[in-house]
Amino acid sequence: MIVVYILLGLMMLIAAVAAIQMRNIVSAIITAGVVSLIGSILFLLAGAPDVAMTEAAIGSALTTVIFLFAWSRITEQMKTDKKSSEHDSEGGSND
Amino acid sequence: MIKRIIIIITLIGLSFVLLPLFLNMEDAERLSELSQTYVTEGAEELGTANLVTAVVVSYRGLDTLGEVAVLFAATAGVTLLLGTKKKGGSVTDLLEERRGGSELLNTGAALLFPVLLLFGAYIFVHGHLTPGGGFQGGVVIASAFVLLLFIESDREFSHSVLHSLEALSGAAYVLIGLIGLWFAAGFLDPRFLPSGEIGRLLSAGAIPLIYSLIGIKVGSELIGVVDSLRRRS
Amino acid sequence: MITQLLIILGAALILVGFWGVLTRKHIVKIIISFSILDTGIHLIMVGIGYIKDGSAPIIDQEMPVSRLAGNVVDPIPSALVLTAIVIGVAVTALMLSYAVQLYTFYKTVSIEQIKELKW
Amino acid sequence: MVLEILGALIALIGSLFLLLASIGIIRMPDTYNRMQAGTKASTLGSLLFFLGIGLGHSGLWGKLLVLSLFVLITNPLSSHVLARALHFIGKSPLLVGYDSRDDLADDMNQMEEL
Repeated sequence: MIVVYILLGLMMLIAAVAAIQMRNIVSAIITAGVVSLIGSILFLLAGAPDVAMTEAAIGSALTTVIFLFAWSRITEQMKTDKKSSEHDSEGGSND
Repeated sequence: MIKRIIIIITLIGLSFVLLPLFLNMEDAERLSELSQTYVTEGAEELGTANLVTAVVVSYRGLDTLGEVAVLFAATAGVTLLLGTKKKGGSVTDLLEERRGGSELLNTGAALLFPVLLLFGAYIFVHGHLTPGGGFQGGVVIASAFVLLLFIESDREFSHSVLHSLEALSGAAYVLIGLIGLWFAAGFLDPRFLPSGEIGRLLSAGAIPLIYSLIGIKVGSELIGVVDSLRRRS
Repeated sequence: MITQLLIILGAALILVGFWGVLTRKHIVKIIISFSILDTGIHLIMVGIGYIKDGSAPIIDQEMPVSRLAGNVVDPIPSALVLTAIVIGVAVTALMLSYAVQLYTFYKTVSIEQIKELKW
Repeated sequence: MVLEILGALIALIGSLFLLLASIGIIRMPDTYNRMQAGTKASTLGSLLFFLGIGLGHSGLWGKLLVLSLFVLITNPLSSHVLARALHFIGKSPLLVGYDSRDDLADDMNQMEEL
């Protein structure tokens, strides 16, 4: 039983370090969701099924969705900013 | 360089703060006196099968009320920061055309949406019997609405319905607390309804009622958060 | 044993999260680090509530009322963690909306570029 | 007793399928193949697992039926959506020795013409 805890804990730590180190933001968000998912398994093993359910539903599902929505909003704005700045520079060169 | 040294020193200091927690702890053999009382008397006093629910809703009911208030404040903050965006405008013509979901996704989501709503309601109605409760059920309901957003990304949710649901359930929650103050021992005491037999759906006094209200409130708040954070075009 | 394991794992996650908060420049990365720190705190709290060979505090046929004392996990930390997780998601959403607003005002996601509050 | 042993065996076979699915996710060459391994094998594995548990504990049939319905709907659906998104961001499947045939692109072109 202890071995299961140690293995899951190591996976969790590796996923946490990877989530912080990754360059791609979407991969980092999904890896942070994996940390929460393994955490919910640990909660289930430690005799707290209520907490495990909450962590699986909120920590790994809803938080990931919220992160992705916010990040897609930021990238969308990045795209429009880039397009409008290109447009501006073209207009400037024509004048 | 100095910044890095400061960071390392901070982390080492933090680990020294956390160290006594680790050294003084072994697997406890028995519960502390307060939790012993909650565990042994909670079942007979309140009639709940899930003792975590008894603690969340009744013994520590004031904490839950404060937590719901914090959740409301955070939701209000998100809506204040992001919710007042105007629709349409010049942004839309710069974006590429948005693709709707495929037919399989539409059919599957239409099939899953009512089932998910029912499942969320099941979770918070059975909060006093099985693991789960208002918070988890509310999240399941919110995820059903996220599924609707996947089909049609510019679907509008009616904000007045969400706000009135949230406000009404919050007010009803406090009202039930006050009824407990009047007819039973104290604020948020669920024993003004009969506690019934342990393990039945209609038992545990007003706990299923309170947890359902919390579920509706958390669900509508989280739908509001997701709705204001998603991208608008 | 399991209490110690959960506490050491939670402490390691707190340290990793804190390291991320202190060293990263990207604002979304910082918020991810905060959510990892949150998970570490929850693990420590559940670990404190663990009882040797304890099962979940739920009454059913195999766990009648007479057997409850000494065989179940402490319900109070579970209840506290339950509320902490829900507050955590709300606070994360608030931080993310601040991140979106910061991007619209400063047109950058790097906190090095946002210098108004530096002295 | 016999039913319990049978159920345990079926659950063991189901978990073997789940193991195969996870090996497939690591070993397959490109994302489409990985998704196929992950979806097909894990759907079958979970269903067998539920069947085994249901044989062992007969009180759980109702819940297991609902669960398997959920798995049957959501698992292929999520894989389908992932594959579609992957196709639309321009990843083509790894095909060695076959002519590359793209039905989805043809369908989309037809819909645009209509």
